[in-house]
Amino acid sequence: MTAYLLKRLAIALATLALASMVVFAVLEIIPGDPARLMLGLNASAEQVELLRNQMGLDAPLAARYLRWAGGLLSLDFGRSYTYSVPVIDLVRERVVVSLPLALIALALSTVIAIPVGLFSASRRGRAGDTIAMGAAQLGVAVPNFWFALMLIYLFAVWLRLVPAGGFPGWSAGVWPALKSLLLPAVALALPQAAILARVTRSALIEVLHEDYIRTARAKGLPYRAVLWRHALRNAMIPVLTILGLQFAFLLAGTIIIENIFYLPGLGRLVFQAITQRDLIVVESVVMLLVAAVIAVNLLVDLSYAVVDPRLRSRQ
Amino acid sequence: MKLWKTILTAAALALAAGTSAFAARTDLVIGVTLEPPHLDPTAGAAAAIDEVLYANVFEGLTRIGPNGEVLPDLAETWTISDDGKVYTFKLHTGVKFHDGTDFNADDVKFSLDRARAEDSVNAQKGLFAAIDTVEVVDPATLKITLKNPQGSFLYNMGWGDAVIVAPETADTNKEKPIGTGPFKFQNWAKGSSITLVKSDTYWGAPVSLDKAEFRIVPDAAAAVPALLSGDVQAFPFFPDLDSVAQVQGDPRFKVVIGSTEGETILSINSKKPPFDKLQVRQAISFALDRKAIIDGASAGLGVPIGSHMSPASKAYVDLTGLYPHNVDKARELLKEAGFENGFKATLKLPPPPYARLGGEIIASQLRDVGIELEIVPVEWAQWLDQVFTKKDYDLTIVSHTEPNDIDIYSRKDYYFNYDNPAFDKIIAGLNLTSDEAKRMTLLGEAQKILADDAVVGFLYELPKAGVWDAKLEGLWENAPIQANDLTKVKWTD
Amino acid sequence: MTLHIDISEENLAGILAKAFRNRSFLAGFVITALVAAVALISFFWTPFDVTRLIIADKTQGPSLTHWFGTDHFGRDILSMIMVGARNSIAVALVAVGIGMGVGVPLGAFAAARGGIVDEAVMRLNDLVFAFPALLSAIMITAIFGPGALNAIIAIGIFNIPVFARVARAGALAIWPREFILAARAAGKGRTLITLEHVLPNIVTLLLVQGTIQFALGILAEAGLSYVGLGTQPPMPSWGRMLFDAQTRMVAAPWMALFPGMAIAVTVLGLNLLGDGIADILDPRSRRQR
Amino acid sequence: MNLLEIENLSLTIGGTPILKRVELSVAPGEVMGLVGESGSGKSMTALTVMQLLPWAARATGRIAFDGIDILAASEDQMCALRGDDIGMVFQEPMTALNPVKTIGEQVAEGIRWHIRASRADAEERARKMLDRVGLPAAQFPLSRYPHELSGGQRQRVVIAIACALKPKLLIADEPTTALDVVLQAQILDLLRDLVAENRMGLLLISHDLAVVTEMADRITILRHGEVMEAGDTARTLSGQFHPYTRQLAQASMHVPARAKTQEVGQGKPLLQVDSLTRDYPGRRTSLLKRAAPIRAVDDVSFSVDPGQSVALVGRSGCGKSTLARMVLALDGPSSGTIRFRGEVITGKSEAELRPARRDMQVVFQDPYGSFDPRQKVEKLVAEPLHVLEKKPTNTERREMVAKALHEVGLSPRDMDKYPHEFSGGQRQRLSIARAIITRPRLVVADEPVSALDVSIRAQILDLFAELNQKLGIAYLFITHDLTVARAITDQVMVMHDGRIVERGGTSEVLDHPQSEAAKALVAAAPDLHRAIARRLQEQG
Repeated sequence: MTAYLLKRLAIALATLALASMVVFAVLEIIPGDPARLMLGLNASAEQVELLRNQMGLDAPLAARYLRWAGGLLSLDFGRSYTYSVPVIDLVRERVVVSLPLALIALALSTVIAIPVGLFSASRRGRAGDTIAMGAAQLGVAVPNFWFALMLIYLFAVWLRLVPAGGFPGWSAGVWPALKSLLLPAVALALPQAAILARVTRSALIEVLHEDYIRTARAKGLPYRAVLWRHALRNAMIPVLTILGLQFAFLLAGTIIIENIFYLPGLGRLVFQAITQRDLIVVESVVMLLVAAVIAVNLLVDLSYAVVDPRLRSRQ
Repeated sequence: MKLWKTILTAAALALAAGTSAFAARTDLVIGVTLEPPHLDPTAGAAAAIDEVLYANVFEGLTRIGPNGEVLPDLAETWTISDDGKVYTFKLHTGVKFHDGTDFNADDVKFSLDRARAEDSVNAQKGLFAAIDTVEVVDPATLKITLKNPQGSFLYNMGWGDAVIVAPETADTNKEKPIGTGPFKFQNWAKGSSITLVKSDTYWGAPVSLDKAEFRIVPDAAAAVPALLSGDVQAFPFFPDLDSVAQVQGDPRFKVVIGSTEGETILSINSKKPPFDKLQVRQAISFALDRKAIIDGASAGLGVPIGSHMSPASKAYVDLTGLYPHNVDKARELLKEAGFENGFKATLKLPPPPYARLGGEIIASQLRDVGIELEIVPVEWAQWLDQVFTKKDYDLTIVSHTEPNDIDIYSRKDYYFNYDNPAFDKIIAGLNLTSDEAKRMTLLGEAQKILADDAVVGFLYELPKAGVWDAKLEGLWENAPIQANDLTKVKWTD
Repeated sequence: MTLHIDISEENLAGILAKAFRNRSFLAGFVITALVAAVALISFFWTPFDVTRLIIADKTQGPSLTHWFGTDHFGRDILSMIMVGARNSIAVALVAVGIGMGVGVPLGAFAAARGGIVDEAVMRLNDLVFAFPALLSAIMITAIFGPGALNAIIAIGIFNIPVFARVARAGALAIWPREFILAARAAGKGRTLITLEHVLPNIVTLLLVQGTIQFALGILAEAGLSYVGLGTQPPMPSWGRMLFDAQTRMVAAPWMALFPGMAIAVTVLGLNLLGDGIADILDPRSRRQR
Repeated sequence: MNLLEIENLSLTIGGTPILKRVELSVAPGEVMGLVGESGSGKSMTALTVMQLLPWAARATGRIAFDGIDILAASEDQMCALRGDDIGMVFQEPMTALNPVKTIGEQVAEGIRWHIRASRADAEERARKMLDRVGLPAAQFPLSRYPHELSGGQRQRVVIAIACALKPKLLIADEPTTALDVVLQAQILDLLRDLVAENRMGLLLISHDLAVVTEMADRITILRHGEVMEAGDTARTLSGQFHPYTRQLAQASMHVPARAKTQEVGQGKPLLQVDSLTRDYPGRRTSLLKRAAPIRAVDDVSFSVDPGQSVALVGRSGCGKSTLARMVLALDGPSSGTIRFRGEVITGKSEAELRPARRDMQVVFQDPYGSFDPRQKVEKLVAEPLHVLEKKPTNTERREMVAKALHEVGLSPRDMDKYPHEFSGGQRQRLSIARAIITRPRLVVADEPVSALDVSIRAQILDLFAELNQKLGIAYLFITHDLTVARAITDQVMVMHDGRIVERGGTSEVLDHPQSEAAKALVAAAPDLHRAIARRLQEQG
């Protein structure tokens, strides 16, 4: 078990290190000079040069990489070019929006998908299954940003049930804050739930063909009990895999949704930062998201071991 | 449908119970499209800074009024010497900065000297170029001597870049702005909103709002829902012109179409062949159908222009008849220039809708006369870098929103690459003239030259559509400068 | 996760006969064929010329002349959807091509060599997977500028590890088979065995993944164009149409409705097709029905 | 009164008839053997009794268990019966247990479900049951997971689950087919004891006539879903009145007609193996440390002469397949050398191996898995031609394939078919055709008949024998089945724990084994002759 975990950890760290080089290299070749952008239309060439020097943009590549990577390790992400505040502060402000949003969406998608998947698998081929899976097919096919637009017009504009967007901040109270995350969470969660329900169903059906299911049935357990006690846990591994992938997607892939609902989250921060060439923010946030994805994958690997004793005892 | 809506709405009301108040409102959420990069108007060009802070948090010696007029602000009165070179300002007394310190003439001297210093980061140093010396006569009196008379000096002092800051807080204004205005800064939730609250120590007429939140709504698509759902009560610069017509019919909202100082033009790199040929540029002007462009890119709300001057300006000369939409004429001119079969070029478009939408229409119109344009969308960063700085472009669309900025065509190395000594001479003369009538004549001539040379494709004056709650009053209808002056705003309930 | 590679033991005619009895496949096939046909027809004929802007006709609702209404430039939305189909299809198809072209050889190679090579390829995969796809696509288009070509590259890059993974998993399930041993005993090398025995047996697997990635590609293109980084005007694309529609949702809802439906229907068709293929080729589904 | 009474049972699945008018009964304390070749409907009969059939199945007739009409019983009634009054043991112990639950949980689950016992009570009973099936608490605590057990141990757990509540009827569907002979004997002993202890009825399903004869009081022979013959085991098999029964019995005991081998030994041996050892790296215990390597083949030396047929027998996991792979140069040894035709083939590159490969071919166990389903027979059979120095032309190739097919008793017209169009036996013929197409001097055959039904097996053994005579091919036969070794080989090598512990003439070793390992193998191997004799003796 420890060997398995140590190996996963080592791989995760190596991936992280490699990813940091990729991110740094990629941002090196993005066209557009941040110094020029900060100074605006009328700045002289000397002013731009001075600022470049102040920002350390004229140091050699390797030196800048090492300084940046070293900073990351000590949680010093540098200062935003456009906001001129420490990046870590920006990130802290945004994470309290993006993380709850991703978690709510993930919870929502799980709560919807697992029962639907169980229902469908246990009724394979019958009307209920066909309807549920038809709905899931549709859910997968609808682009989530389009779905978000439809939701806004239905629930925010027409029914005025929830805010159309924006985030009042947690200081405005938990309920108003949650309310403003509800619609984006639904827009994010439903397509993901559709995918997860399909995976749950097919994983269950796969497991239901296994010999040990027959053994359990021969024991006298009714079908339902077999489904819950024997099939579900064995079907968890593909479901966990997808959950891991979805969390990564939800945490980072919310750029469009955050823009539609104008939520001040990480996705929008990075999108704005890219267009404004606030490279230090882009680098840091992308690295943070990558680290989150890697951490979640590690967590998923860990949970495999919890679910599957074969992995636990593998030395 | 209807029944459902009733039921669901009832449920919503139950949820929302306890949040509504019946007393007249004193809070306001204003939607703005762009987030300011920081909060110091004396250290950045971004209009977004002024949109939040101008007249609300920071004040200058003078200020610009709702229709572009110069009004006294921190300076109660002033006198001008006969030679037009010495301005003596009498300042208000009892004025306090938001941090509690007193305001006096030393602060003004500090602010102006700081702005015009060698190492100044002020984005509009040109405003202060004429100043020779700034002297503090007494705490309430200030004397400014100019190098030469300048007709626009009082106007210049009303810009956001010329507001007065305190020496103690000047360096931290980017994060925590401290001014003398009726509102003080409370909080900036980055990427989301900036909140101002009423200042208790304000020297002037008290304002009726207690709290004003500038909500950042970068996505034009989100503006209508935000307005309809009541999250945002005012969009002084409504980003979604196409939806204006639809909001117009709604009694809950007031829609005001005003003018701006934004000359929207199809900029041409006039040193780059084939655009160095006058016939080519004229052909482009003939090929443009301004009405279609205005309809398609600005919901039919803009006013066509024929040169670089706002139709609202006193100096405006109507030159729109010079190049009527005429495809045959355009083709003929191209033929004269040796491009019978047309040519290919690129059109770089910055992000605003007027550019992106207008670009598509212009590309289609120029295709009709044989010019094939490749559309290249660019972010502002790239636009500044490639187009504005390196002049690596053929055509681009941009709105020049600075007021009275016809002089840009005389600037050396400006991105138009336009060079006409006759025009430069007029501008030079203009700077030395304070006589109003003479100035008008010169400005008229300048406009005529630009139109004759078809330096760029003059399109239309950018409209300003303000949309706000019908119960709200006191917001500016026009935009002589980009600002949201909240001093007179109140709810009428 | 165990991977069940079905080795179908039937000939083409049998498979086809089964295919057209499978509801998923049939529905998916009909929809996909219809979309492809519409895209093809658009090369020769559309109800209106989509390159001409007629501002006077802008944002008209659906009518007998314009079935799906007109857009903000007075273009016919039905015609735009027809022309947009070829763009969406082209982007997704080429992206899948890139993914398969690079990913499959990589995955097959990793499975054939095993050991350090396999480890290296898989770690490279991990690296790409660690980057949230849309974010990276936005970064790529930010570097090289927005446009259909860069969208293809951005989407294609993220298809590579997907296909590498599937190909590797499939190949790993084939390699221990006795017929591979037989081929090795006949003196055949890894490359030859991969070409002759491994790839033909994972083709169906790749086909199923291909339809899924194709559908995802269409969604991704729409997403990129929606944030303004995908296909650029004057070329119509479905995502681009939604981008134009987003500010006009209230005034001209049909501008958003029809392209959105075009995307959903196409993706639905492809997913059904993929499901159908998987169903037909999975022996277990046969056992059940 | 019979415990289980099946009358006139017919079964269709999706319209395909599976069982036709099957009659069968089991009395308390009686062992009923149900015998038949694959596809005869044995397992379906069992699943019908359990009512665990696929959805599309339709059964008619009557099944009475202890007075209950099973075909009319509701699902709830069946749940009450299953695991309580009827227990079932399956063929594949490796997959029959839920990998994520402990063996304790899995045994206790049925107990808790049926008699609503508390967790502690159920665990106590589970403990006792596991003790009873030979899994003592010291080595096999309840907290063990299935993957920590061997195949034989897992089958004991499955039996514990099935017998936990002392059912009246136990159905065992090929309970030992996946196990080696020694384990088979142990499991059969266990079943026999449990039946006797609890006066259970046992329905034992098997394809192996010898196993059933040893175990069953009565026997029912099934073919294509129909009962061919039923009755007392000893009488049925000794009499062999029914032609199918006779056919089955003879095939089970079939020995191909072979002229005694050419007493060779002239000149050099064809294959010479010297001190061959193969280690597999131990499992990683931490990032840097590994456990001691596992020695699969341990200092093995032997030789095979040209034309000689040698059997390599041993229990599963003894290293015989690893040895075979090294001989075929599909795997490299850790140390030692292999000489083929006098040349060292260990440590050679694939290109250098080509000449050796021409003279050395292989036949695998699984007639289904050993052909690429995507290719036609012509290409598959011609695959070894790849090693020829001169690539044959298309016509030459077709001729060679046609000849090989003819030699194994197939038609040259079969060349353009796909493998799935052939039956199991035909595929094994294809496999042999592929092996002989290059006219090799040595064929390594890894369990070549163990997946085949007895009647087919007899035919394939005949073919091997014929080819040995006709073409003078030497065989290295890997098998766990001593009857096969006896039938076709001149010499036997017994392998145990990676070593060859005994070697000698086939009949000599099998009749008078010297080593412990060989003795155990011989003692455990079911033998129809012996079993019938014993039955008759018991009955007097």
